[in-house]
Amino acid sequence: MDKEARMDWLVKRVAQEFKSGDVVNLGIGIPTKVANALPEGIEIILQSENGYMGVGPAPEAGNEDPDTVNAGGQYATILPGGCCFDSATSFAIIRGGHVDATVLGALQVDEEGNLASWMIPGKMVPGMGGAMDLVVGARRVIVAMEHATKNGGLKILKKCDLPLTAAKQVNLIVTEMGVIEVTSKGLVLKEIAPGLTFEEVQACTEPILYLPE
Amino acid sequence: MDKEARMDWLVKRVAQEFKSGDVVNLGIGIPTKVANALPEGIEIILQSENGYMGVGPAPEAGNEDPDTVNAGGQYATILPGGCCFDSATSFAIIRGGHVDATVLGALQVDEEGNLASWMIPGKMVPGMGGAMDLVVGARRVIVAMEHATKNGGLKILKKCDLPLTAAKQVNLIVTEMGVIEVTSKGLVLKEIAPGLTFEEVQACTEPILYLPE
Amino acid sequence: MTKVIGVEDAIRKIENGMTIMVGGFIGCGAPGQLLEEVYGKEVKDLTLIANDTGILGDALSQLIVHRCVSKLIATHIGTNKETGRQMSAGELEVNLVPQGTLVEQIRAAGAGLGGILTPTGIGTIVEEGKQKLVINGTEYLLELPIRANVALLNAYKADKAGNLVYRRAARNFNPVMAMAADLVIAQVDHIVEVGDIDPDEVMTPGIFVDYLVQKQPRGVTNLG
Amino acid sequence: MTKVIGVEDAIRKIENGMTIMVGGFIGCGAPGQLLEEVYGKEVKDLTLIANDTGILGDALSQLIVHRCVSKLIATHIGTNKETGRQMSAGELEVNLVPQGTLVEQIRAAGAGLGGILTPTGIGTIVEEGKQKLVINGTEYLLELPIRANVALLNAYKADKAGNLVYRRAARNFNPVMAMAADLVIAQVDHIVEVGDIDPDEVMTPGIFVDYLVQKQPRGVTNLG
Repeated sequence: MDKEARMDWLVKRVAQEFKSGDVVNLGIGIPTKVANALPEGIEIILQSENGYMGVGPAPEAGNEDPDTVNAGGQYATILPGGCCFDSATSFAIIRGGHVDATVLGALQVDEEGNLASWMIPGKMVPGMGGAMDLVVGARRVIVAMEHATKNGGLKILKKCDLPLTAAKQVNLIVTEMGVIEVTSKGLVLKEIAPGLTFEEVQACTEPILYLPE
Repeated sequence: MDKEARMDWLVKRVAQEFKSGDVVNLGIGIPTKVANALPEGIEIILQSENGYMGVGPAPEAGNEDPDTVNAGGQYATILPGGCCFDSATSFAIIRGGHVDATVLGALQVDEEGNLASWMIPGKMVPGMGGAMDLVVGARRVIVAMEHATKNGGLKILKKCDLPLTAAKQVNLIVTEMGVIEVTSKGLVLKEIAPGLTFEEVQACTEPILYLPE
Repeated sequence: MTKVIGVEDAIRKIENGMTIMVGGFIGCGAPGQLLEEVYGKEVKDLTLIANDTGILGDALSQLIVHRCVSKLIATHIGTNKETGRQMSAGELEVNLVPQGTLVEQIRAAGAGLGGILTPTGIGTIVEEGKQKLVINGTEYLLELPIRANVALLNAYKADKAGNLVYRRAARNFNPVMAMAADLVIAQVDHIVEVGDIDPDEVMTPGIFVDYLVQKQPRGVTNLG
Repeated sequence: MTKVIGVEDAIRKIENGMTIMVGGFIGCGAPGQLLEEVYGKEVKDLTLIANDTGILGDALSQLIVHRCVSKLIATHIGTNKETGRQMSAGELEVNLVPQGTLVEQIRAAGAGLGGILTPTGIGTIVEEGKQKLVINGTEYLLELPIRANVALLNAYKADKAGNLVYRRAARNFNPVMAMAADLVIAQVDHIVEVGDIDPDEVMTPGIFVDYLVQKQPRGVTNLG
């Protein structure tokens, strides 16, 4: 598989993690693409933390509504059965455990499930936005990201060295190389992307990967 | 004045404490009557802690709406410009200092402004309802009550001996005998009801009453 | 997929010993028909969380009369004398809570907060046994979250996805309780199709609501 | 009595050195016309509380560009590079706060709470300098109320008594901020007579709102 096919595999693989009726928050970037890759028959409810439930596809050109944007500030739509609320309610939903899963990107993840995704000191400090609440509050935290940096630097580490978004909250890491579950015993490589070997995935991963029992 | 005229004086006197636009919560009983005794030209906004702003007069017979009741559970109306909200918002309004004045009855009030209004141990324990929040949250707490009990027992005391509703929150006490302000120096008898003397009011009041400076 | 079920199927999910929250304020906005089924089924040993225990004779009051409740958390019980009688006789454990505190405790549970600091109750018996914190020179009580196994609610309108709309003063505790229970059941006057309620009109997002029960029209009644 | 006034009269109430809250989320639901008047008037030394500082070019971003702000409390500044530049250069004090924490801090101020306990930020630099409490075995941060001198809001509809209705995702921080400032000014698309908004439709009670400014229709613009 080429790079594009691998990224496509990643997105489809994340989309298999849901059952119908799940309330899901998708982060910006790779996670956003998951909405279009759901298996036949699976319907999930997407939350947008800026204030509504039932995120639909981007509007057609000419139908943009300036009051209906997603958490990335892009024009969006609200599906039938969706509803709007204020930020206090939105984060009550998030922090209160009413979101079944959040899918977000990461700068680093480590074998304890620690996540760094919001700043690189002295270089990039955009702020955490809603990420810290999402990662603490969602019942399941799925990191969807490229396995390594563009320069080949490791992102799945023994210990994150960037400032954390949250401690010990990540449940699953899905990359273009495979699917890794964070367990109390360490990282378990549940699934390897087509065409790759265990050794190839391990070579791009700092902590020891375990095979499922 | 007979008893009825004195109670009428009490209600009218409380009604003089407001300016137009004030947000006021009126308790059950004597305080409720204040709404009908406002001076010409004064318009206040009444809050009902069960969930709306803009309490109007009781509905005419046949026009009762089971969804529109006041905090005493009686049929009520909502004036134009009124609005409904949930209990969390209602008590955010109350506790957050957005109510200019609350008028409520009392079992006992003392010279420190302590208030007992919600229970007589072993005898009457209805619960505090919203009273504790109202008394703590309203900018001004006005007690409107008969000066003494039906048996002539004192209600304005040096120290309340019934369980408190709140400590040191009462600002003004209006009875059929007069108007008493709670100050850091003690109780100041600001006004005496028509036909009474200072000594007559003092005789029905345990702590020393001061005259305004 | 619809969330509409029959009242018997809904109430069958309540087991003896559970903690239930009930919306309403002295009957207004209380889920009378759901409550009739609860005491009709003689569910026992419930912990009841509600603003009050109704007016003697109405549906909520009958939970007390039929001795379904062994523990009560409420703000006011003066409109149902039987509650006071059972409390005085030591038959019912009653915890009276200021109304603004109760609603914030329920909200805290629904919102994932570990607690809230309120000035209400300072200097009264409400503060007994509670942690006090001083913030900028003012004393506050730390009040902890309260949640339930089941919430029984009343709404005016719902779509089949569970989005709820309340009417007038019947809103009260209903929206907050919708967020703070494992299972949420609402009786509804008008159930409409998904898409028939404008997103801005919804007061309780459908994701909070598990089951809807169609409220049956009745003759004049005082049963909440 | 109407609360409608002109934009200049409204913004004249903001003085140098004040703390202001601004509703909106990356421009959506932000009070663009009020903000234009703020930076047009060159108000200085403001403490700004907002979800973000807009997208470089929009009205909120210009408060930063025009150096009206000396201190910022926000959740995300990535969409306005000038904010990051001023922060790195030591020209702007920035306090970054998790979004769910910020909105609860503002709500706490409006609701008279002394603070709230949140699990968000535990184990991160957000916890630095804050009190931690353990409730039932879980660690929480004590987060304190945040209020402002002035709140600048955007609403879709209002009656002359100040009751506000928001539209779609433009609601966001606006209703919470309405409760937590000494002076509340809202720009509104449609101002109607008292009685023209149903009591159940109101999202922010009029008692919170001091002044309404009629939003002027414009050509296509990206200014919030």
